[in-house]
Amino acid sequence: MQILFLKKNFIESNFINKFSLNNKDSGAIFSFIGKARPKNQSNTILSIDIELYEKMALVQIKKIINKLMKKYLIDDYLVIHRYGKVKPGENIVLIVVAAKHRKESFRFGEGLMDWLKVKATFWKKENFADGSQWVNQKKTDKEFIDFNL
Amino acid sequence: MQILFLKKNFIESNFINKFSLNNKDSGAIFSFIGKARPKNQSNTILSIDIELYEKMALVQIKKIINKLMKKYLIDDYLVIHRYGKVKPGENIVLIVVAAKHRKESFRFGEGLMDWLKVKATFWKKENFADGSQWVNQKKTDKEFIDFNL
Amino acid sequence: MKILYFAKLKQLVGKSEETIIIQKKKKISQVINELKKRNEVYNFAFKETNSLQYAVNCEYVDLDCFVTDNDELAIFPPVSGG
Amino acid sequence: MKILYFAKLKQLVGKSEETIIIQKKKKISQVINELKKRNEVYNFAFKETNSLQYAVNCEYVDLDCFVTDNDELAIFPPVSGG
Repeated sequence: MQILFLKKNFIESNFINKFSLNNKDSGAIFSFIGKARPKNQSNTILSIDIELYEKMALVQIKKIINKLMKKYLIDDYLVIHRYGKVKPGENIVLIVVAAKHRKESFRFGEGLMDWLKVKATFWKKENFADGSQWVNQKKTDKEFIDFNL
Repeated sequence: MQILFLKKNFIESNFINKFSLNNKDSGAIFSFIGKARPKNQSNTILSIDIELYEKMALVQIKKIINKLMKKYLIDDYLVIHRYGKVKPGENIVLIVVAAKHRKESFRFGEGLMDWLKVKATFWKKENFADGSQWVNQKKTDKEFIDFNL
Repeated sequence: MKILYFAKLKQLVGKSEETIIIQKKKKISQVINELKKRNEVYNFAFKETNSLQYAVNCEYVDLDCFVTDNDELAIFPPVSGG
Repeated sequence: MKILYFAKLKQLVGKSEETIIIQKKKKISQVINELKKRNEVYNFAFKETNSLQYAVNCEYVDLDCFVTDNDELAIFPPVSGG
Protein backbone atom coordinates (compact mmCIF):
# COMPACT_ATOMS: atom_id res chain seq x y z
CA MET A 1 0.00 0.00 0.00
CA GLN A 2 2.58 2.51 -1.13
CA ILE A 3 2.64 5.58 -3.37
CA LEU A 4 6.07 6.99 -4.24
CA PHE A 5 7.10 10.01 -6.30
CA LEU A 6 10.74 9.61 -7.34
CA LYS A 7 13.09 12.13 -8.89
CA LYS A 8 15.70 9.55 -9.95
CA ASN A 9 15.34 6.65 -12.36
CA PHE A 10 14.45 3.34 -10.70
CA ILE A 11 14.86 -0.31 -11.59
CA GLU A 12 11.35 -1.72 -11.79
CA SER A 13 12.44 -5.29 -11.14
CA ASN A 14 13.72 -4.51 -7.63
CA PHE A 15 10.32 -3.19 -6.68
CA ILE A 16 8.34 -5.94 -8.41
CA ASN A 17 10.51 -8.64 -6.87
CA LYS A 18 10.17 -7.26 -3.34
CA PHE A 19 6.45 -6.69 -3.82
CA SER A 20 5.93 -10.23 -5.06
CA LEU A 21 7.87 -11.70 -2.12
CA ASN A 22 5.82 -9.57 0.30
CA ASN A 23 2.65 -10.98 -1.22
CA LYS A 24 3.49 -14.67 -1.39
CA ASP A 25 -0.10 -15.70 -0.73
CA SER A 26 -1.60 -13.64 -3.57
CA GLY A 27 -2.08 -15.81 -6.63
CA ALA A 28 -1.93 -12.89 -9.07
CA ILE A 29 0.61 -10.09 -9.44
CA PHE A 30 -0.18 -7.54 -12.15
CA SER A 31 2.34 -4.91 -13.14
CA PHE A 32 2.52 -2.11 -15.64
CA ILE A 33 5.55 -0.02 -16.55
CA GLY A 34 5.11 3.19 -18.54
CA LYS A 35 8.37 4.34 -20.12
CA ALA A 36 9.55 7.52 -21.82
CA ARG A 37 9.44 6.95 -25.56
CA PRO A 38 12.33 8.06 -27.80
CA LYS A 39 10.18 9.70 -30.45
CA ASN A 40 7.06 11.82 -30.81
CA GLN A 41 5.95 11.05 -34.35
CA SER A 42 9.20 11.67 -36.22
CA ASN A 43 10.76 14.04 -33.68
CA THR A 44 13.53 12.63 -31.53
CA ILE A 45 12.89 13.33 -27.86
CA LEU A 46 16.07 14.22 -25.93
CA SER A 47 14.41 14.28 -22.52
CA ILE A 48 11.10 14.84 -20.77
CA ASP A 49 10.53 17.25 -17.90
CA ILE A 50 7.77 16.10 -15.58
CA GLU A 51 6.20 18.72 -13.36
CA LEU A 52 4.37 17.60 -10.24
CA TYR A 53 1.83 19.14 -7.87
CA GLU A 54 2.71 16.62 -5.20
CA LYS A 55 0.13 17.27 -2.52
CA MET A 56 -2.76 17.03 -4.99
CA ALA A 57 -1.33 14.03 -6.87
CA LEU A 58 -1.24 12.12 -3.61
CA VAL A 59 -4.81 13.11 -2.70
CA GLN A 60 -6.09 12.17 -6.15
CA ILE A 61 -4.29 8.83 -6.43
CA LYS A 62 -5.50 7.84 -2.96
CA LYS A 63 -9.04 8.74 -4.00
CA ILE A 64 -8.78 6.62 -7.16
CA ILE A 65 -7.41 3.70 -5.15
CA ASN A 66 -10.16 3.93 -2.52
CA LYS A 67 -12.78 3.94 -5.24
CA LEU A 68 -11.25 0.93 -7.02
CA MET A 69 -10.76 -1.00 -3.78
CA LYS A 70 -14.51 -0.85 -3.20
CA LYS A 71 -15.06 -2.50 -6.58
CA TYR A 72 -12.20 -5.01 -6.74
CA LEU A 73 -10.80 -7.26 -4.06
CA ILE A 74 -7.03 -6.80 -3.96
CA ASP A 75 -4.35 -7.57 -1.38
CA ASP A 76 -1.78 -4.86 -2.02
CA TYR A 77 -0.66 -2.16 -4.45
CA LEU A 78 2.39 -0.06 -5.29
CA VAL A 79 2.40 3.12 -7.38
CA ILE A 80 5.62 4.85 -8.40
CA HIS A 81 5.69 7.97 -10.59
CA ARG A 82 8.77 9.91 -11.68
CA TYR A 83 9.08 13.68 -11.77
CA GLY A 84 11.88 15.97 -12.90
CA LYS A 85 14.05 15.11 -15.91
CA VAL A 86 13.47 11.73 -17.55
CA LYS A 87 15.48 10.30 -20.44
CA PRO A 88 14.01 8.15 -23.22
CA GLY A 89 13.79 4.49 -22.16
CA GLU A 90 13.61 5.37 -18.47
CA ASN A 91 10.56 4.45 -16.42
CA ILE A 92 7.90 7.07 -15.80
CA VAL A 93 5.31 5.05 -13.95
CA LEU A 94 5.14 1.66 -12.28
CA ILE A 95 1.96 0.07 -10.96
CA VAL A 96 1.98 -3.29 -9.19
CA VAL A 97 -1.14 -5.00 -7.85
CA ALA A 98 -1.50 -8.20 -5.83
CA ALA A 99 -4.80 -10.06 -5.72
CA LYS A 100 -6.17 -13.54 -5.13
CA HIS A 101 -7.57 -13.66 -8.67
CA ARG A 102 -6.10 -12.39 -11.91
CA LYS A 103 -9.21 -10.60 -13.19
CA GLU A 104 -9.38 -8.39 -10.11
CA SER A 105 -5.69 -7.51 -10.46
CA PHE A 106 -6.21 -6.63 -14.16
CA ARG A 107 -9.31 -4.50 -13.56
CA PHE A 108 -7.70 -2.69 -10.64
CA GLY A 109 -4.40 -2.05 -12.45
CA GLU A 110 -5.99 -0.92 -15.68
CA GLY A 111 -8.51 1.29 -13.87
CA LEU A 112 -5.76 2.86 -11.80
CA MET A 113 -3.80 3.76 -14.97
CA ASP A 114 -6.93 5.13 -16.69
CA TRP A 115 -7.78 7.41 -13.79
CA LEU A 116 -4.19 8.36 -13.06
CA LYS A 117 -3.87 9.64 -16.64
CA VAL A 118 -6.69 12.15 -16.15
CA LYS A 119 -6.60 12.96 -12.43
CA ALA A 120 -3.01 12.80 -11.14
CA THR A 121 -1.35 16.21 -11.32
CA PHE A 122 1.67 15.54 -13.50
CA TRP A 123 2.56 17.43 -16.66
CA LYS A 124 5.07 16.33 -19.28
CA LYS A 125 7.17 18.59 -21.48
CA GLU A 126 9.10 16.95 -24.31
CA ASN A 127 12.47 18.47 -25.16
CA PHE A 128 13.72 18.26 -28.76
CA ALA A 129 16.93 19.49 -30.39
CA ASP A 130 15.11 22.60 -31.62
CA GLY A 131 12.80 23.41 -28.75
CA SER A 132 10.28 21.88 -26.39
CA GLN A 133 6.58 21.23 -26.20
CA TRP A 134 4.05 20.50 -23.45
CA VAL A 135 2.30 17.18 -23.94
CA ASN A 136 -1.45 17.40 -24.42
CA GLN A 137 -3.77 15.05 -22.62
CA LYS A 138 -4.57 12.17 -25.01
CA LYS A 139 -7.98 12.33 -26.62
CA THR A 140 -8.72 8.72 -25.70
CA ASP A 141 -7.83 9.40 -22.06
CA LYS A 142 -10.07 12.45 -22.01
CA GLU A 143 -12.92 10.46 -23.53
CA PHE A 144 -12.51 7.85 -20.83
CA ILE A 145 -13.11 10.36 -18.09
CA ASP A 146 -16.02 12.06 -19.87
CA PHE A 147 -17.63 8.65 -20.21
CA ASN A 148 -17.00 7.58 -16.61
CA LEU A 149 -17.82 10.74 -14.68
CA MET B 1 9.22 -13.41 -28.73
CA GLN B 2 9.99 -16.25 -26.37
CA ILE B 3 8.06 -19.15 -24.83
CA LEU B 4 9.80 -21.08 -22.06
CA PHE B 5 8.72 -24.10 -20.02
CA LEU B 6 10.84 -24.29 -16.87
CA LYS B 7 11.16 -27.08 -14.34
CA LYS B 8 12.88 -24.93 -11.70
CA ASN B 9 11.55 -21.87 -9.89
CA PHE B 10 12.55 -18.56 -11.50
CA ILE B 11 12.93 -14.98 -10.31
CA GLU B 12 10.43 -12.96 -12.31
CA SER B 13 12.28 -9.69 -11.89
CA ASN B 14 15.36 -10.92 -13.80
CA PHE B 15 13.19 -11.68 -16.80
CA ILE B 16 11.09 -8.52 -16.57
CA ASN B 17 14.18 -6.34 -16.19
CA LYS B 18 15.95 -7.85 -19.19
CA PHE B 19 12.77 -7.74 -21.25
CA SER B 20 12.20 -4.08 -20.40
CA LEU B 21 15.80 -3.19 -21.30
CA ASN B 22 15.46 -5.07 -24.62
CA ASN B 23 12.35 -3.02 -25.40
CA LYS B 24 13.53 0.46 -24.49
CA ASP B 25 11.43 2.06 -27.23
CA SER B 26 8.15 0.49 -26.16
CA GLY B 27 6.18 2.90 -23.99
CA ALA B 28 4.23 0.16 -22.22
CA ILE B 29 5.40 -3.01 -20.48
CA PHE B 30 2.62 -5.20 -19.08
CA SER B 31 3.40 -8.15 -16.89
CA PHE B 32 1.44 -10.78 -15.04
CA ILE B 33 2.73 -13.31 -12.53
CA GLY B 34 0.57 -16.25 -11.49
CA LYS B 35 1.78 -17.87 -8.28
CA ALA B 36 1.01 -21.08 -6.44
CA ARG B 37 -1.37 -20.28 -3.61
CA PRO B 38 -0.84 -21.74 -0.12
CA LYS B 39 -4.46 -22.81 0.39
CA ASN B 40 -7.39 -24.31 -1.45
CA GLN B 41 -10.38 -23.13 0.56
CA SER B 42 -9.24 -24.19 4.03
CA ASN B 43 -6.86 -26.97 2.95
CA THR B 44 -3.16 -26.22 3.20
CA ILE B 45 -1.39 -27.01 -0.07
CA LEU B 46 2.04 -28.56 0.43
CA SER B 47 3.01 -28.54 -3.24
CA ILE B 48 1.56 -28.62 -6.74
CA ASP B 49 2.57 -31.09 -9.45
CA ILE B 50 2.20 -29.62 -12.92
CA GLU B 51 1.99 -32.07 -15.81
CA LEU B 52 2.82 -30.81 -19.29
CA TYR B 53 2.16 -32.03 -22.84
CA GLU B 54 4.98 -29.89 -24.14
CA LYS B 55 4.66 -30.23 -27.89
CA MET B 56 0.98 -29.34 -27.84
CA ALA B 57 1.36 -26.54 -25.28
CA LEU B 58 3.86 -24.87 -27.59
CA VAL B 59 1.59 -25.27 -30.64
CA GLN B 60 -1.41 -23.91 -28.76
CA ILE B 61 0.35 -20.93 -27.17
CA LYS B 62 1.84 -19.95 -30.53
CA LYS B 63 -1.63 -20.15 -32.08
CA ILE B 64 -3.08 -17.92 -29.34
CA ILE B 65 -0.26 -15.43 -29.81
CA ASN B 66 -0.67 -15.32 -33.59
CA LYS B 67 -4.37 -14.68 -33.20
CA LEU B 68 -3.84 -11.90 -30.65
CA MET B 69 -1.05 -10.29 -32.69
CA LYS B 70 -3.50 -9.82 -35.55
CA LYS B 71 -5.79 -7.88 -33.21
CA TYR B 72 -3.32 -5.93 -31.10
CA LEU B 73 -0.14 -4.13 -32.08
CA ILE B 74 2.64 -5.25 -29.78
CA ASP B 75 6.44 -5.14 -29.98
CA ASP B 76 7.46 -8.21 -28.02
CA TYR B 77 6.27 -10.90 -25.62
CA LEU B 78 7.63 -13.43 -23.15
CA VAL B 79 5.73 -16.43 -21.78
CA ILE B 80 7.18 -18.64 -19.03
CA HIS B 81 5.28 -21.57 -17.52
CA ARG B 82 6.52 -23.96 -14.84
CA TYR B 83 6.05 -27.69 -14.82
CA GLY B 84 7.02 -30.38 -12.32
CA LYS B 85 6.85 -29.71 -8.57
CA VAL B 86 5.96 -26.19 -7.47
CA LYS B 87 5.83 -24.94 -3.88
CA PRO B 88 3.33 -22.40 -2.55
CA GLY B 89 4.48 -18.84 -3.26
CA GLU B 90 6.57 -19.90 -6.25
CA ASN B 91 5.77 -18.59 -9.71
CA ILE B 92 3.72 -20.75 -12.05
CA VAL B 93 3.34 -18.43 -15.00
CA LEU B 94 4.89 -15.15 -16.17
CA ILE B 95 3.63 -13.13 -19.12
CA VAL B 96 5.39 -9.95 -20.23
CA VAL B 97 4.22 -7.81 -23.15
CA ALA B 98 5.81 -4.72 -24.72
CA ALA B 99 3.73 -2.33 -26.81
CA LYS B 100 3.71 1.29 -27.88
CA HIS B 101 0.41 1.89 -26.08
CA ARG B 102 -0.79 0.58 -22.74
CA LYS B 103 -4.24 -0.54 -23.88
CA GLU B 104 -2.78 -2.89 -26.49
CA SER B 105 -0.41 -4.38 -23.92
CA PHE B 106 -3.32 -4.92 -21.48
CA ARG B 107 -5.64 -6.50 -24.07
CA PHE B 108 -2.88 -8.75 -25.38
CA GLY B 109 -1.68 -9.85 -21.93
CA GLU B 110 -5.16 -10.46 -20.56
CA GLY B 111 -6.26 -12.33 -23.70
CA LEU B 112 -3.15 -14.46 -23.60
CA MET B 113 -3.89 -15.49 -20.00
CA ASP B 114 -7.57 -16.17 -20.77
CA TRP B 115 -6.74 -18.45 -23.71
CA LEU B 116 -3.76 -20.07 -22.01
CA LYS B 117 -6.05 -21.15 -19.16
CA VAL B 118 -8.27 -23.16 -21.51
CA LYS B 119 -5.94 -24.20 -24.35
CA ALA B 120 -2.41 -24.75 -23.02
CA THR B 121 -1.89 -28.40 -22.06
CA PHE B 122 -0.92 -28.12 -18.40
CA TRP B 123 -2.62 -29.95 -15.53
CA LYS B 124 -2.24 -29.13 -11.86
CA LYS B 125 -2.49 -31.58 -8.97
CA GLU B 126 -2.58 -30.14 -5.46
CA ASN B 127 -0.88 -32.16 -2.74
CA PHE B 128 -2.21 -31.94 0.82
CA ALA B 129 -1.09 -33.63 4.04
CA ASP B 130 -3.78 -36.28 3.63
CA GLY B 131 -3.81 -36.85 -0.14
CA SER B 132 -3.89 -35.05 -3.45
CA GLN B 133 -6.42 -33.78 -5.93
CA TRP B 134 -6.41 -32.80 -9.61
CA VAL B 135 -7.44 -29.19 -10.14
CA ASN B 136 -10.59 -28.70 -12.19
CA GLN B 137 -10.76 -26.08 -14.89
CA LYS B 138 -12.39 -22.99 -13.39
CA LYS B 139 -16.01 -22.45 -14.37
CA THR B 140 -15.32 -18.83 -15.31
CA ASP B 141 -12.44 -19.87 -17.56
CA LYS B 142 -14.62 -22.49 -19.24
CA GLU B 143 -17.36 -19.93 -19.78
CA PHE B 144 -14.87 -17.59 -21.39
CA ILE B 145 -13.99 -20.12 -24.07
CA ASP B 146 -17.60 -21.17 -24.68
CA PHE B 147 -18.43 -17.52 -25.23
CA ASN B 148 -15.47 -16.79 -27.49
CA LEU B 149 -15.38 -19.87 -29.69
CA MET C 1 -1.33 -44.88 -33.92
CA LYS C 2 0.14 -43.42 -30.74
CA ILE C 3 -2.30 -42.54 -27.96
CA LEU C 4 -1.19 -40.24 -25.14
CA TYR C 5 -2.99 -39.97 -21.79
CA PHE C 6 -2.54 -37.11 -19.35
CA ALA C 7 -3.34 -36.11 -15.77
CA LYS C 8 -6.20 -37.96 -14.07
CA LEU C 9 -6.86 -40.06 -17.18
CA LYS C 10 -3.25 -41.25 -17.18
CA GLN C 11 -3.70 -42.33 -13.54
CA LEU C 12 -6.94 -44.16 -14.35
CA VAL C 13 -5.61 -45.93 -17.45
CA GLY C 14 -2.35 -46.64 -15.64
CA LYS C 15 -0.05 -45.62 -18.49
CA SER C 16 1.00 -42.43 -20.27
CA GLU C 17 0.98 -43.80 -23.81
CA GLU C 18 0.35 -46.82 -25.98
CA THR C 19 0.24 -47.70 -29.66
CA ILE C 20 -2.71 -49.25 -31.48
CA ILE C 21 -3.08 -50.15 -35.13
CA ILE C 22 -5.59 -48.20 -37.22
CA GLN C 23 -6.41 -49.61 -40.63
CA LYS C 24 -7.32 -46.80 -42.99
CA LYS C 25 -9.27 -44.42 -40.73
CA LYS C 26 -11.51 -44.50 -37.69
CA LYS C 27 -13.54 -42.01 -35.67
CA ILE C 28 -12.13 -41.21 -32.22
CA SER C 29 -15.44 -42.28 -30.66
CA GLN C 30 -14.96 -45.70 -32.27
CA VAL C 31 -11.36 -45.96 -31.01
CA ILE C 32 -12.61 -45.26 -27.50
CA ASN C 33 -15.44 -47.77 -27.71
CA GLU C 34 -12.92 -50.43 -28.66
CA LEU C 35 -10.64 -49.43 -25.74
CA LYS C 36 -13.59 -49.61 -23.33
CA LYS C 37 -14.27 -53.22 -24.40
CA ARG C 38 -10.77 -54.28 -23.35
CA ASN C 39 -11.42 -54.37 -19.60
CA GLU C 40 -12.95 -52.66 -16.58
CA VAL C 41 -10.03 -50.26 -16.16
CA TYR C 42 -10.53 -48.74 -19.62
CA ASN C 43 -14.29 -48.93 -19.28
CA PHE C 44 -14.13 -46.90 -16.07
CA ALA C 45 -11.49 -44.43 -17.34
CA PHE C 46 -13.62 -43.55 -20.40
CA LYS C 47 -16.93 -43.55 -18.54
CA GLU C 48 -17.56 -39.86 -19.27
CA THR C 49 -16.20 -39.19 -22.73
CA ASN C 50 -17.86 -35.77 -22.86
CA SER C 51 -15.82 -34.49 -19.95
CA LEU C 52 -12.57 -35.39 -21.73
CA GLN C 53 -10.74 -33.44 -24.41
CA TYR C 54 -9.22 -34.79 -27.59
CA ALA C 55 -6.33 -33.61 -29.73
CA VAL C 56 -4.93 -34.99 -32.96
CA ASN C 57 -1.40 -33.90 -33.75
CA CYS C 58 -1.62 -31.12 -31.14
CA GLU C 59 -4.90 -29.63 -32.40
CA TYR C 60 -8.14 -29.84 -30.45
CA VAL C 61 -10.79 -31.97 -32.18
CA ASP C 62 -14.06 -33.60 -31.15
CA LEU C 63 -15.11 -37.25 -30.90
CA ASP C 64 -16.33 -37.30 -34.50
CA CYS C 65 -12.88 -36.61 -35.88
CA PHE C 66 -11.24 -39.34 -37.96
CA VAL C 67 -7.74 -40.58 -37.15
CA THR C 68 -5.28 -42.62 -39.21
CA ASP C 69 -2.35 -44.78 -38.15
CA ASN C 70 0.15 -41.91 -38.53
CA ASP C 71 -1.69 -39.59 -36.18
CA GLU C 72 -0.88 -38.84 -32.55
CA LEU C 73 -4.08 -38.87 -30.50
CA ALA C 74 -4.01 -37.24 -27.06
CA ILE C 75 -6.83 -37.65 -24.54
CA PHE C 76 -7.02 -35.68 -21.30
CA PRO C 77 -9.28 -33.83 -18.83
CA PRO C 78 -9.78 -30.09 -19.36
CA VAL C 79 -6.48 -28.27 -18.85
CA SER C 80 -5.80 -26.31 -15.63
CA GLY C 81 -2.53 -24.44 -16.13
CA GLY C 82 -1.74 -20.77 -15.58
CA MET D 1 -5.58 33.08 -0.86
CA LYS D 2 -2.71 31.20 -2.43
CA ILE D 3 -2.91 30.57 -6.18
CA LEU D 4 -0.67 27.92 -7.78
CA TYR D 5 0.09 27.75 -11.49
CA PHE D 6 1.46 24.69 -13.26
CA ALA D 7 2.96 23.61 -16.57
CA LYS D 8 2.27 25.83 -19.56
CA LEU D 9 0.14 28.21 -17.49
CA LYS D 10 3.06 28.73 -15.10
CA GLN D 11 5.24 29.64 -18.09
CA LEU D 12 2.64 32.06 -19.45
CA VAL D 13 1.97 33.79 -16.12
CA GLY D 14 5.69 33.78 -15.36
CA LYS D 15 5.39 32.53 -11.78
CA SER D 16 4.46 29.36 -9.95
CA GLU D 17 2.44 30.95 -7.19
CA GLU D 18 1.12 34.17 -5.73
CA THR D 19 -1.18 35.31 -2.94
CA ILE D 20 -4.28 37.47 -3.34
CA ILE D 21 -6.74 38.65 -0.76
CA ILE D 22 -10.30 37.35 -0.88
CA GLN D 23 -12.85 39.11 1.27
CA LYS D 24 -15.52 36.67 2.34
CA LYS D 25 -15.96 34.53 -0.77
CA LYS D 26 -15.68 34.79 -4.53
CA LYS D 27 -16.34 32.55 -7.52
CA ILE D 28 -13.21 31.28 -9.31
CA SER D 29 -14.49 32.81 -12.55
CA GLN D 30 -14.56 36.20 -10.79
CA VAL D 31 -11.02 35.73 -9.45
CA ILE D 32 -9.80 35.02 -12.98
CA ASN D 33 -11.63 38.01 -14.46
CA GLU D 34 -9.86 40.22 -11.97
CA LEU D 35 -6.48 38.65 -12.79
CA LYS D 36 -7.10 39.18 -16.51
CA LYS D 37 -7.65 42.89 -15.90
CA ARG D 38 -4.17 43.26 -14.39
CA ASN D 39 -2.24 43.22 -17.66
CA GLU D 40 -1.74 41.62 -21.06
CA VAL D 41 0.29 38.70 -19.66
CA TYR D 42 -2.58 37.54 -17.44
CA ASN D 43 -5.14 38.37 -20.09
CA PHE D 44 -3.32 36.14 -22.57
CA ALA D 45 -2.63 33.33 -20.08
CA PHE D 46 -6.31 33.06 -19.16
CA LYS D 47 -7.60 33.51 -22.69
CA GLU D 48 -9.19 30.05 -22.78
CA THR D 49 -10.52 29.38 -19.30
CA ASN D 50 -12.45 26.32 -20.49
CA SER D 51 -9.29 24.50 -21.48
CA LEU D 52 -7.86 24.96 -17.99
CA GLN D 53 -8.57 22.88 -14.89
CA TYR D 54 -9.22 24.16 -11.38
CA ALA D 55 -8.65 22.63 -7.98
CA VAL D 56 -9.43 23.96 -4.51
CA ASN D 57 -7.50 22.30 -1.70
CA CYS D 58 -6.49 19.44 -4.02
CA GLU D 59 -10.02 18.65 -5.25
CA TYR D 60 -11.14 19.30 -8.83
CA VAL D 61 -13.81 21.98 -9.08
CA ASP D 62 -15.33 24.07 -11.86
CA LEU D 63 -15.30 27.82 -12.49
CA ASP D 64 -18.51 28.34 -10.53
CA CYS D 65 -16.93 27.15 -7.29
CA PHE D 66 -16.57 29.69 -4.49
CA VAL D 67 -13.21 30.25 -2.78
CA THR D 68 -12.33 31.93 0.49
CA ASP D 69 -9.07 33.46 1.72
CA ASN D 70 -7.97 30.24 3.43
CA ASP D 71 -8.26 28.13 0.30
CA GLU D 72 -5.47 27.01 -2.01
CA LEU D 73 -6.51 27.46 -5.61
CA ALA D 74 -4.56 25.61 -8.31
CA ILE D 75 -4.97 26.34 -12.01
CA PHE D 76 -3.40 24.20 -14.74
CA PRO D 77 -3.84 22.65 -18.19
CA PRO D 78 -5.22 19.08 -18.33
CA VAL D 79 -2.75 16.68 -16.71
CA SER D 80 -0.50 14.45 -18.84
CA GLY D 81 1.28 12.06 -16.50
CA GLY D 82 1.59 8.30 -16.62
